[in-house]
Amino acid sequence: MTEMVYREALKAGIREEMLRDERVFLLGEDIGLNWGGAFKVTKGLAEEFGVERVRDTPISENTIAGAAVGAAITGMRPVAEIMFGDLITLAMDQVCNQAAKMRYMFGGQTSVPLVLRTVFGGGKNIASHHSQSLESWFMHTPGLKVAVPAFASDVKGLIKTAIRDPDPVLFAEHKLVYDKKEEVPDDEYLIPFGEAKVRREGADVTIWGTFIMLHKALEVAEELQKEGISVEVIDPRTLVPLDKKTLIESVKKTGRLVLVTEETKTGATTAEIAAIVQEEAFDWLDAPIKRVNAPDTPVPFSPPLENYFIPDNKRIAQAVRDIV
Amino acid sequence: MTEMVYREALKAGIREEMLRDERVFLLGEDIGLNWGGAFKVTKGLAEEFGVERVRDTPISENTIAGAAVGAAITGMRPVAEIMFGDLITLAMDQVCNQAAKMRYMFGGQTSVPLVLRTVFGGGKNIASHHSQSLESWFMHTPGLKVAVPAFASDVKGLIKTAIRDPDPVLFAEHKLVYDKKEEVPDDEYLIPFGEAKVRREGADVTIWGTFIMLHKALEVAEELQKEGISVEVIDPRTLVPLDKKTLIESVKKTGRLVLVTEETKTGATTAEIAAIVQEEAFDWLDAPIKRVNAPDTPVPFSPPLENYFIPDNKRIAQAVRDIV
Amino acid sequence: MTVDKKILKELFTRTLKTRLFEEKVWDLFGENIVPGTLHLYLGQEGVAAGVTTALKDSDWIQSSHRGHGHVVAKGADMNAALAELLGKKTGSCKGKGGSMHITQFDVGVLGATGVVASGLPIAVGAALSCQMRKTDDVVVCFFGDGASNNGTFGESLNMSAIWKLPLVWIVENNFYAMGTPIKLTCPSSTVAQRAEGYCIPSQVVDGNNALEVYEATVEAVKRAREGGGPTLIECQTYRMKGHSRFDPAKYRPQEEADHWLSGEKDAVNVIQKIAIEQGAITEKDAEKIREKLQKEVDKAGEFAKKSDFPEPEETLDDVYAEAF
Amino acid sequence: MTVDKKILKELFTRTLKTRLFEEKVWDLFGENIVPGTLHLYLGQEGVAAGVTTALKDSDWIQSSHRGHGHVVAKGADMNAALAELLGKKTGSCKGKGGSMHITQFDVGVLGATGVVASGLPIAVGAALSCQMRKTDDVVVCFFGDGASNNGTFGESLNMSAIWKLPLVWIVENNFYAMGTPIKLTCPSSTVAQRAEGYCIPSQVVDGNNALEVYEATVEAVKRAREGGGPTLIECQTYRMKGHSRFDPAKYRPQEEADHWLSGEKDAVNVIQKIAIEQGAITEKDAEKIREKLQKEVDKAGEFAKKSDFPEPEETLDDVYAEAF
Ligand SMILES: Cc1ncc(C[n+]2csc(CCOP(=O)(O)OP(=O)(O)O)c2C)c(N)n1
Ligand SMILES: Cc1ncc(C[n+]2csc(CCOP(=O)(O)OP(=O)(O)O)c2C)c(N)n1
Ligand SMILES: [Mg+2]
Ligand SMILES: [Mg+2]
Repeated sequence: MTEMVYREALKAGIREEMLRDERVFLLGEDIGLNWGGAFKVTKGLAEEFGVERVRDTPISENTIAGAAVGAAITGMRPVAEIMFGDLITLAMDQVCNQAAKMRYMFGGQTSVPLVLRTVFGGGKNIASHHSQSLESWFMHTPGLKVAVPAFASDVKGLIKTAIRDPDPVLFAEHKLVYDKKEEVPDDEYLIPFGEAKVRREGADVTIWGTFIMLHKALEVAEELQKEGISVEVIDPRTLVPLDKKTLIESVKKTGRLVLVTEETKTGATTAEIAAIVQEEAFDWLDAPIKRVNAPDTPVPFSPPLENYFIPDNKRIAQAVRDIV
Repeated sequence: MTEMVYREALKAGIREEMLRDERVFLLGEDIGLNWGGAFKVTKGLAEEFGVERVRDTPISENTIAGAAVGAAITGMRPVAEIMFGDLITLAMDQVCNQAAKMRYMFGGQTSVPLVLRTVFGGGKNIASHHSQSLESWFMHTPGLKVAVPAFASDVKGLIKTAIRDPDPVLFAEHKLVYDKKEEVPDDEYLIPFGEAKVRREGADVTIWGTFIMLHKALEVAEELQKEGISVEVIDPRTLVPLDKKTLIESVKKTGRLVLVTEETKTGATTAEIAAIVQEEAFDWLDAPIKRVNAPDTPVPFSPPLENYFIPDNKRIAQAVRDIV
Repeated sequence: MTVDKKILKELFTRTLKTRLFEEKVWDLFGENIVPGTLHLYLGQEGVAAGVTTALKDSDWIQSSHRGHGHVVAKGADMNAALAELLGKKTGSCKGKGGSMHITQFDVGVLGATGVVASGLPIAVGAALSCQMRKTDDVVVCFFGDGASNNGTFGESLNMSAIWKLPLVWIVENNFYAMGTPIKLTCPSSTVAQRAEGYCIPSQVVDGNNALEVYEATVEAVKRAREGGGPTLIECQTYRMKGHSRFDPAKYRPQEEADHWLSGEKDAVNVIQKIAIEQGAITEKDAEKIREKLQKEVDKAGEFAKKSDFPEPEETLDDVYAEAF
Repeated sequence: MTVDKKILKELFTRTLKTRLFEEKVWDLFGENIVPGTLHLYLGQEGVAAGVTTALKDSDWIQSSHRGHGHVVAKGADMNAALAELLGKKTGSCKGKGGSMHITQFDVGVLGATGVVASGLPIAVGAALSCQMRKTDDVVVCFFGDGASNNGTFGESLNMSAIWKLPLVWIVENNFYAMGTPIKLTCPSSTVAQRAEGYCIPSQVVDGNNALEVYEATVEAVKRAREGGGPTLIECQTYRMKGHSRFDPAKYRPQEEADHWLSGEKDAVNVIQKIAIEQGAITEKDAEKIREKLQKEVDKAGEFAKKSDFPEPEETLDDVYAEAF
């Protein structure tokens, strides 16, 4: 085990796969020599693997994603990067109509083994075009898998699984988790998709969430423990496939559920989770499922506004208190 | 009152607004002289208003949407058409990052009074790239309003409201409702956004749905009446703003809810509705909320497959029976 | 260029085969057993035949929404192709794709796509893959005049140029995008003019002359294989029918249609005349070839008709490599 | 072209004003009171000054992510501009936009945008609006060399050409997109070469020479106003600082940087020298102008600093014209 930040664990996973399989290559804007990725995830990889395999591209999001598709179906294992999740808006056709649907609409004639890395989330005061959390769009796109690693120890195992997966994976990161530290195994390990992780066990209420909200939820759980409230915290790790079982079992145990993500509320992934749980654990629910999300607004720039926008510990704690 | 099909009612609404306000103009692919729109909604309007105001464009979805934005913020009232809803994937930046966010990120300096018309849904055997129902993406985009007219009598009043609205409206149509007939008022009328319509009153169970599924739900309600099950059917008419009140009141009356749309299930608008209702009417629910949707697959081509994909009366009826 | 007689015979054969295939499709359509819509390749056969004759088996082609001709000319199993159009289980896409997604991966077709211009980025990726894997395969990408107005055009041409990809861009300029004449949407007299902006060499040829198309493609393919980068070839041609299933194409000026649809301009006649004149075949050979091909096509038609539809539950297959 | 002395003075003034504004921003940044990131306009002032001096008040400009200079040169209220950068309530966007969305609608700025190349479609729509409303206003759209690789570039140039829109395309070619040198992403030696594909006249000028920029713009604006359609002007220039907040721009060859960042090439020096040589101002005038502007800028800085942050709840305002 070595303690490292998420960014380094992610890079280590990519690097191991590049060493293992020469078909793996990276493409994206400013991922290479001069920059190493806007969040420095790929820093040093161009130096190690060359600019062919760590390929800077023009500012052409739809063609970056489409090129990944074309490379994937002809024998390569592309890992494409869209610099900010907000910019996938420019690549939605290639991601959602082509990558996601190709296996299906061609009747299984081809696999589309690509990874599309991008980063969501606010907290950096970079306003409406660089701070969104759009993962629910992709959860609603059959054919895609969606990974949402929130911890350094997970991200390495998940990126490796993503790269080996025969299906297209939207690999979503979050700006504020890049610097989160954790012990990460030194030996090779893969984390299977569709297996949630119980990050903390508890008896009174379950919190399910993603990304930075999980880190906050764990802090809140700690606080609430002092008030005698025992909180279980579940990290889905992938949204597609979704581990319903772990969640439902937890809810059957606690009878109460709080869902926490940074997405704007209406139509967020938390809506789907709420719908599933009331469907499958109706009789076990002792209170309405609470959703804690950002309000239905674009992401504002100014710090006091963005701080208000992003759910904080207080709001999470309040939601728990509301139903226990 | 005149009986007419949805397509004609929609055209009549657009035409009235074009006569009323010379700032209103249409742009899109093949909407003009030679074709009149892929679904003939705009047929005849170029002849009446000229090719300047009913403007054929190149195949440039993102720039069609963006041009509507630019025109809207400088004094025009554009009604842009994206020929198939699936193709909005190419225009997501302009729709979701620009149109939807401009008022907000510029601190209220501008309105963006545009309408983006498009059409969702299957049933025409035109496969994965021409049959999707993507409305939940837009419901999840703060700043947009989303209209989902399903009946001829509504579509005219809603398109007129949409055109006069100071905010960007995603005006979603459905391929199979274009030919649905209804009595439509002859006099000018506007239907306010955010007001659902109870299409049928009932006591035992509420069905909430959109588009062609509402037509099916009404048939199912008729059938079930014979079995002694009294079904209330609610048409939201707009998803944003959403009329929660009518729905919650209905659920408080019936205690049971079935949600029916043609979207693929995971992350559909029905997830949001389920989440809201369990939040706000938890104590009134006598059974889990049922969701009837398409399976999580792309839309297949072959008729037996597409028929299986699209929820039918049987599945809707079964969902009702499951919970009453 | 002196062209081998075998090649001339092959050009004639492929042109004719493509024609007969499409005539069969048209007949089946007349029998009302082709679900959905159709974009017939009738009239443009010289392009597919000329291009594919210049390729080797392991070269790839990327098709468009008007793809029947491309796959047939590249060597598709016609049974599977026709069965696909009828939505049968024996179709190359198991009935999931239909006309707009008709694809046979094993003969080097990367895919047909319903989204205009969406094939270009995929072709970029496939060509990049050919280059990175150090094969000497090339990729040919077919698209229409209308497609050249979409954003992916510039992005993809550019990327192919900067990376000197082994790629040949084939614009099938049939002077219309649906009902919109190219004059309304393209300021230059050729599409080829746009290639210069990306320093891509280009050529305009008569698309109804398979030999001209072939010769231009041979040169382009040679350049591509030798590392000289992409070429754009504009093949001017014309649709024999309307854009799609129900389009009578009344918007076309009589004189223009008469010119293009004359016997003299007919792609089959043109290459037959050349092949005979250059002594590659006799009138009698031509007849024999026609008879043989017609039999094949008829047999394929029978096969397709007799084949079963897929089982409804097959809707759920092929979304991912493994179901979950 | 003989240029009026008043104009020369104005060019000098605007160039200097833009410079001083940006220096102030740099200072405030040094004080660590500018939230988020920054794309400084330092070095490129000649472009904004030259272009905007050729416009009348009611003409529009569309800005980019590097927008401070554009808005200031177009006549922005500097108080509101600086306050916006600090996220203050008194900012032109009430603190919701910040650096990437700095916009002042009332002086003719359509918007600054965080999505590279997303302004082009909006400019198309605004120019269409100017044309349809029969004003004689023109629209100028600023974007970078990197932006010209995005799909909207071709789409928007084409649309502007076919409709002969009153539009001037200004490419600010600073030879880099973030850390990526243009040589890696653009096969031609100028971006202007791409305009020919759309039959748009173009010109390459020294962007550090406000007079050259002005003269080219005057000609382009004249053509646009007279119905002659769009023009593209490539202004070659250079960033004084790195791409954004924390970029030291070490990837730039020393020689190249030395050349562009020399006193001789400096935009302020260049236009000051010309203005003095042509007798438009004296050294002393220049000093006086500088003092006056510096005072204005300082005052704006004070204003911005003293202004309050918005109240957290303002996060919820301005999503729609009316809350619901
Ligand atoms: C991105 C996109 N926009 C619009 C359509 C609807 N559509 C289908 S084919 C077509 C015309 C295409 O014209 P062109 O590229 O010239 O090909 P052709 O049909 O002439 O072969 C259009 C507009 C589509 N399928 N995809
Ligand atoms: C569509 C899009 N892709 C990527 C980015 C990230 N990004 C911001 S600025 C920039 C470089 C833009 O280069 P250029 O257009 O030359 O403008 P410059 O910064 O040089 O002024 C990039 C890649 C973005 N904001 N939008
Ligand atoms: Mg065409
Ligand atoms: Mg640049």
